Amino acid sequence: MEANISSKKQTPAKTSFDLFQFLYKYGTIITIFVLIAIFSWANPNFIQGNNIVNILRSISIVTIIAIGITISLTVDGFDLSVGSVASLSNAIVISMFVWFSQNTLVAIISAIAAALIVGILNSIMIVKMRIPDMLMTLATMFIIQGMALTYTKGATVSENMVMSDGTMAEGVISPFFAKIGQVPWIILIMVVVVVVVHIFLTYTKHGRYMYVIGGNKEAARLSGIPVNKYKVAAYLLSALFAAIGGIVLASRVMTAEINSGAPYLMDSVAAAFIGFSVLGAGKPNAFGTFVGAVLIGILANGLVMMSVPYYAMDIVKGTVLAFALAITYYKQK
Amino acid sequence: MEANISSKKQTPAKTSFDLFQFLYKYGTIITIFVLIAIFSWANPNFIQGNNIVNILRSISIVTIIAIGITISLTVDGFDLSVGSVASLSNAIVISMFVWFSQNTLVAIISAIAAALIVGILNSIMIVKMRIPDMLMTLATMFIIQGMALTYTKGATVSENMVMSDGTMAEGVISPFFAKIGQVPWIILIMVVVVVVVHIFLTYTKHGRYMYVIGGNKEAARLSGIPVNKYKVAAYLLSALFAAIGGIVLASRVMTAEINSGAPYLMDSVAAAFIGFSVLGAGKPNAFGTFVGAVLIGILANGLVMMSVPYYAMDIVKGTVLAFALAITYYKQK
Amino acid sequence: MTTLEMKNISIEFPGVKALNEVDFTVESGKTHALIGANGAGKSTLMKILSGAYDHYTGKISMNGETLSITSPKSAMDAGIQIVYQEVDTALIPSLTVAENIMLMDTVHNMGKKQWINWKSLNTKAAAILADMNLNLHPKKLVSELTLAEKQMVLIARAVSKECKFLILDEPTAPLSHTETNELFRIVEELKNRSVGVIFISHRLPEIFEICDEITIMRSGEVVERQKIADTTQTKVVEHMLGQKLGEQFPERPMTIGHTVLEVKGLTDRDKIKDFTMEVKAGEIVGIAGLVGAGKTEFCKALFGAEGKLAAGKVKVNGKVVSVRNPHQAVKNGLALVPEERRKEGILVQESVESNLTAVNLGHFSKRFSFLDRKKEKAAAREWIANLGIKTPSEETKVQNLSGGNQQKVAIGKWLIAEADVYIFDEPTKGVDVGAKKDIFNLIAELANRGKAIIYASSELSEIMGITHRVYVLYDGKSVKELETNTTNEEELLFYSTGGR
Amino acid sequence: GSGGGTQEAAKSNTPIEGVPEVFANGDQPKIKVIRKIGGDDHTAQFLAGAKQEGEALGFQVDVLTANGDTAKFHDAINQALNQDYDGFIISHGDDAATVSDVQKIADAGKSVVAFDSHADLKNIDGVTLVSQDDEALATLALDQLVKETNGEANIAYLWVDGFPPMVRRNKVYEDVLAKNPGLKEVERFGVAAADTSVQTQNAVAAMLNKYPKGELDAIFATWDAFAIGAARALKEAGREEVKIYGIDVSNADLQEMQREGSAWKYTAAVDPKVIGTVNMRLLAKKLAGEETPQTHDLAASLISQEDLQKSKDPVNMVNLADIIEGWGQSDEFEEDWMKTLKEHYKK
Ligand SMILES: Nc1ncnc2c1ncn2[C@@H]1O[C@H](COP(=O)(O)OP(=O)(O)OP(=O)(O)O)[C@@H](O)[C@H]1O
Ligand SMILES: Nc1ncnc2c1ncn2[C@@H]1O[C@H](COP(=O)(O)OP(=O)(O)OP(=O)(O)O)[C@@H](O)[C@H]1O
Ligand SMILES: [Mg+2]
Ligand SMILES: [Mg+2]
Repeated sequence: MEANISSKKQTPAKTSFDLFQFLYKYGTIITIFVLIAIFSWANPNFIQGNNIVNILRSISIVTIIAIGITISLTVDGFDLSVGSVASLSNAIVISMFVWFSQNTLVAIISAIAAALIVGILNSIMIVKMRIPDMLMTLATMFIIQGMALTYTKGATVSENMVMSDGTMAEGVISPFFAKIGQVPWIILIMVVVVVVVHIFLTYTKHGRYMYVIGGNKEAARLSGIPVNKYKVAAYLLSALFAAIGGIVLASRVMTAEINSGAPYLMDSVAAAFIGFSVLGAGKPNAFGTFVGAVLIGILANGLVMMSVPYYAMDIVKGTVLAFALAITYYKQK
Repeated sequence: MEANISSKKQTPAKTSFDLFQFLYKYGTIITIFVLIAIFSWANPNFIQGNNIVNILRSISIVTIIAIGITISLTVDGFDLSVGSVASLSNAIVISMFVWFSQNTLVAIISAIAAALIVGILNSIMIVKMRIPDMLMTLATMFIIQGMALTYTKGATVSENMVMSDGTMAEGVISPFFAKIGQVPWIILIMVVVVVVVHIFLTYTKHGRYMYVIGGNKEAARLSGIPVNKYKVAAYLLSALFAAIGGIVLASRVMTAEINSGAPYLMDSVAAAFIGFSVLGAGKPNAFGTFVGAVLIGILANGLVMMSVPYYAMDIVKGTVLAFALAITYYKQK
Repeated sequence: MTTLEMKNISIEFPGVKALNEVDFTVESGKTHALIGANGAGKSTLMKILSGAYDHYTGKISMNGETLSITSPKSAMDAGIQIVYQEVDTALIPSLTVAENIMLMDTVHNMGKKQWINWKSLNTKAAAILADMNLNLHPKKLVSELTLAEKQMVLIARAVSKECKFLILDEPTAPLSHTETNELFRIVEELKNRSVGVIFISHRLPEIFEICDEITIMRSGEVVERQKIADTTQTKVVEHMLGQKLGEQFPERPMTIGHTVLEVKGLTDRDKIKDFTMEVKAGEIVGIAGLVGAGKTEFCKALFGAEGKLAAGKVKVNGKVVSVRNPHQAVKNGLALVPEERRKEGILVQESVESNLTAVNLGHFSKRFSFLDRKKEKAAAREWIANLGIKTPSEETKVQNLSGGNQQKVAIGKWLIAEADVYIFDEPTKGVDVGAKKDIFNLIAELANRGKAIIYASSELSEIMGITHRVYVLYDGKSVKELETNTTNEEELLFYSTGGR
Repeated sequence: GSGGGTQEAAKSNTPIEGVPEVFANGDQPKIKVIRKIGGDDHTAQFLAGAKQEGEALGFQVDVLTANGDTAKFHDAINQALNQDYDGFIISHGDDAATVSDVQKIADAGKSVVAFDSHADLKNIDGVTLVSQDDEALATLALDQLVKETNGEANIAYLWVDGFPPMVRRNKVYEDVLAKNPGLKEVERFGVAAADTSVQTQNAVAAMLNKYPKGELDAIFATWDAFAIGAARALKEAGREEVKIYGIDVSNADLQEMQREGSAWKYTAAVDPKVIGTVNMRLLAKKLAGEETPQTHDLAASLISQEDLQKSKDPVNMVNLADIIEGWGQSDEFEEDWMKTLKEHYKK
């Protein structure tokens, strides 16, 4: 805690220190370039425009959800419920089309509204009841998962599905909505989300306040910053981006499967954490999160391309993650 | 005892404060009794000996793994890789019997050895490289998951399985090993693990050192405790208990399904965290973890008995978890 | 008699040469004062002696025998114990008082024994507490203790071990009079057991009360070593600062204006009962009281911190305002410089610049809340100069500044924010006399600019020196209102201790 | 499967006699097998079957499972489309987006065989949609249940909604219930998770307590993960008088069924390895430019405990063929030229 005491390992050796500083800042980005080089060498298709589009498309949803996690991290929170919120909003948006024949606007607004309710639930319990973030959002994760399941009765929602009364669902998904999940829109949405949140966190006072709260909640409170409001805002934003992720997912797969958002949790967490060190930020940040997602996306794509047996993919993914982490944190040794 | 020079804390508003203190200490246990009362009232079969055995059996593996997490929490660590370590040791122990016709001792030792290697990997990276626990064990989780998959080639290992060369696996699982996963042994193992770890953490100097490290790492270092050694030990123990969990699971199901240990992660984390407040400990502790597991187990069993639709089970489970958390943390308000 | 000698000690941190060829000698059975301005290097020197750093140069010896002190353990083996200035760095909040006291015993005296004997551990701890005449329950969790109590636990821990030399780094800063006297009693006793005590403090009177010898440091060097008997407080201060102090307190501002702040019947959930006061523009109003009287509680309640306000009316400039949380308080023109600055006043991980502008970011933003980074930087530079904050640049992280400079940052952010009412809670705690003077000047200047000031302190001399009026607080109640001109320290003390 | 063998030795200049032109000069087509669900035994055997058959035919086969992650599944398809694969086997693409993905593949002139996927796929030209005959599977098991209980029984139903095969099986179940008023469903449970069997085991254990001896006669399990969990629970509770009628089979299942006293009486199944094999053969025919049907249903068999227990040796997925006629040895779509090819590529 006290820098004065714990910094006893600082040695005056200047040059080597700088190398680590360099690796700390650029480790992730270097890893990305090394991976690109290796994969392209193994298979020139890798750096083709088409495949780059594939990679960007594949990380889009992860990135959007990870951006939500990043925002919760800035106020020193941690939102584990994003995966289930994405599932829920996926279910709601599709069901609005299919079950209730609503238009795109209503469908999207309903999904986002539901997510915001979750965000309010999370933030009230965390802020008012002082329940630790991880625990509370773990509980919320269970609850939302169950709610999404109950809402869809455990079934996959899709056009022309058989309803429980034996009739067929009559609604159709609007062609306009279907565009969202397609190139170039899906990539554009991701880019817009990253850029907007980056600007928000770096260049507005609200973003600065969030970092201040994350750095020292007590001091922030006594400086007159409405800490609770910003914490609530952070959880709402985190739920919002999870919902956007779920909506984009819905548009991409055009169905709502149970727990469809769950697999995004791990990758998103990894992306957000890898992002800490990117360019030496030392704190959660939108650009870093994007870079983290790119690293994960390149890895997944390249491994599939190199026909790594599917069951070995996790090993490589995990090892590279560990490697990036090692470079990142080695500087503190 | 003595003259009252530091009595400044004494405030007259005693009664309300004590109620919260009481709820904090006994909230979880009260919740358990309330649940038991409700379930028994709804269905008297619930408190029959048979069903209590069922509940204890069903929480046994969760508890053992959660005990491992508890130990990692005592040194202020967090081991996310326990689920995958359990999968791995499950796969190894069964394959030792089935593929290599080894005896029980060799099978168990191999599984534990593999888990300890994981523990060493975790702890070296965390202690030497200073990679944050959650991140490192997240990476390890991916890696071990992949390794377990690769080891079994993505298939379920069971007696008489068809090997890749088309022959049949000839090994059999020893009847002695099969006992481990059966009542009363499976329950006894859990009880022994809880008691031993409780005694270890509470009554040995090593346990206390771990708490000292978890409470204030810098102070522990300055008072001459070999912090790194104990951190390594904690991760080894955490891996060890995950391995025991995997072995008990193996004996209970007599096969090795892929990722069989993964689902235990969430419940174990929940159990360990719920355990923090039990009896006002305010820190991770073995007995509290057991109580947490009991809470989760009673909930799952009671809901099935009350024929709650399976998809609503998560809602109830999550809500009660949130409720227990709310009582627990309300005192800090 | 044992002599502990440090010779030619130097140490560097990135960018700072904290100690330069320092020689330091103490003898057992004596109390040796180590003093110096903030950042002079006292704590650093003592950290070296207690084994917290291993990258220093120089020699440490005991009775001429060279000691190799590179770890806390090697220091303890040599019989050197330390109680750190920042108590939280040495305590285990999640464990009990008894365990914290007996920590060294559990770590070093267990030998081959593996089992904790709870009964004997608790009894031993209780015995030590009894010996020190402290009323702390051994089984209480340290996380529930007050700062003073935590401090006592640490001292109890240090004396629980056989030690030849005990370092006390500003031990009295958080202690009350009674507790301080208790501590002095213990120090005396240790002295009689021929322990050498090294005593760091910014309170000169107490040094002259209990110390035998004194070493004075300035900017990483030792400038003087004397017998206490051979010197005076004024001379010591001169050595510390390298110049004469002059009048410590500034002129009191003379123009008192309209009533800015009115507090009626303020009551909080724990301690403060029915507090009524008012402060006029340009007036400095003191809140006096012993440690634990509730000064901090009052300041926080008035500022809406911790949401503990139960009843009462607060008017600012004649308008009733709601101060249920600090955000509202700030909006209504209140500013609080809290007592525990590391925990509550500053953002240690952020730059000086972010700290200074944190309160008033709105002032540094353009449309749509976008930050005006240029304006921010300019303001930060300006205020660093105005306040005389010693920092390499406005981008330095605040955690790398010395205590006094951190306090200046904590005050500075409110100066930028332009509040109407400034509440200072022990702003000079742990601050050297030079920096203290700067802080007094700042406060006086604020008053001159027509601000209303509340100054809470248990240092009666400061109250006497800077305020116009004083409210004396005893056990959460305002027991007396006094004009500073017509009172004296004795009278203040009389009411502070519950006299009627 | 015996995967992994490379066919470099096969490169020869002399054309292979008696095989379709595309294969004649020893070119090795590249096949991608992409399956959405994963992690279960069915997946492992399906993939092994496809890979083994493909490699026997001299193809280069890459397999991938998305482990239930739909978006990852589509990523994989799109990525594979970028690479130079000649044919695709798509498994469990039951969402609408699969239809457009497959359309894209078809438009690119590549061959596709789909298994247990979205029904609209059969409308795409050149695509064959293979399915397990879920109606037959459910009917086989349920008919047996009705026969043995004379249509009078309290049953527990282990089923999970949301997967097309499950929906089809459920339909049969509802019909059977309607036709047999004596059958009473007293309890249902089902959760599709990573630890389905253990969760089912715990749930059935709780259930048994609610229904003491005599109040529960049989369990109909629509998936072997349910059945094996239930079987273990019944064994633990000593309640093996309750009979299990299941669907699907694996090695572990066979072992459980064969155990003396096991509650699992019958299971209806299609050999998952054969599914992979047949899919690959259909794809090979497409590559060869031969006629293929738009849809194909794989025949189901009923495995009974009685037959298994007759065998002295432990029964597994391979030697099950000795007990169930035609098990694992389908010769559907196995053309003569395929045998020639296999002969050629055999070392
Ligand atoms: N870990 C560190 N890294 C960088 N600089 C440091 C570190 N520790 C101390 N310093 C610097 O060394 C100098 C001496 O600090 P030290 O804490 O010893 O002062 P001090 O005399 O104890 O002051 P105070 O009275 O404020 O406690 C200061 O300039 C401080 O900023
Ligand atoms: N966080 C807290 N929880 C419980 N009690 C507290 C807390 N903070 C302060 N107290 C108690 O409230 C009372 C008033 O303390 P306060 O800190 O206001 O005294 P003070 O006059 O400011 O003394 P000091 O000189 O130490 O600042 C004390 O009895 C103290 O122990
Ligand atoms: Mg100091
Ligand atoms: Mg105070």
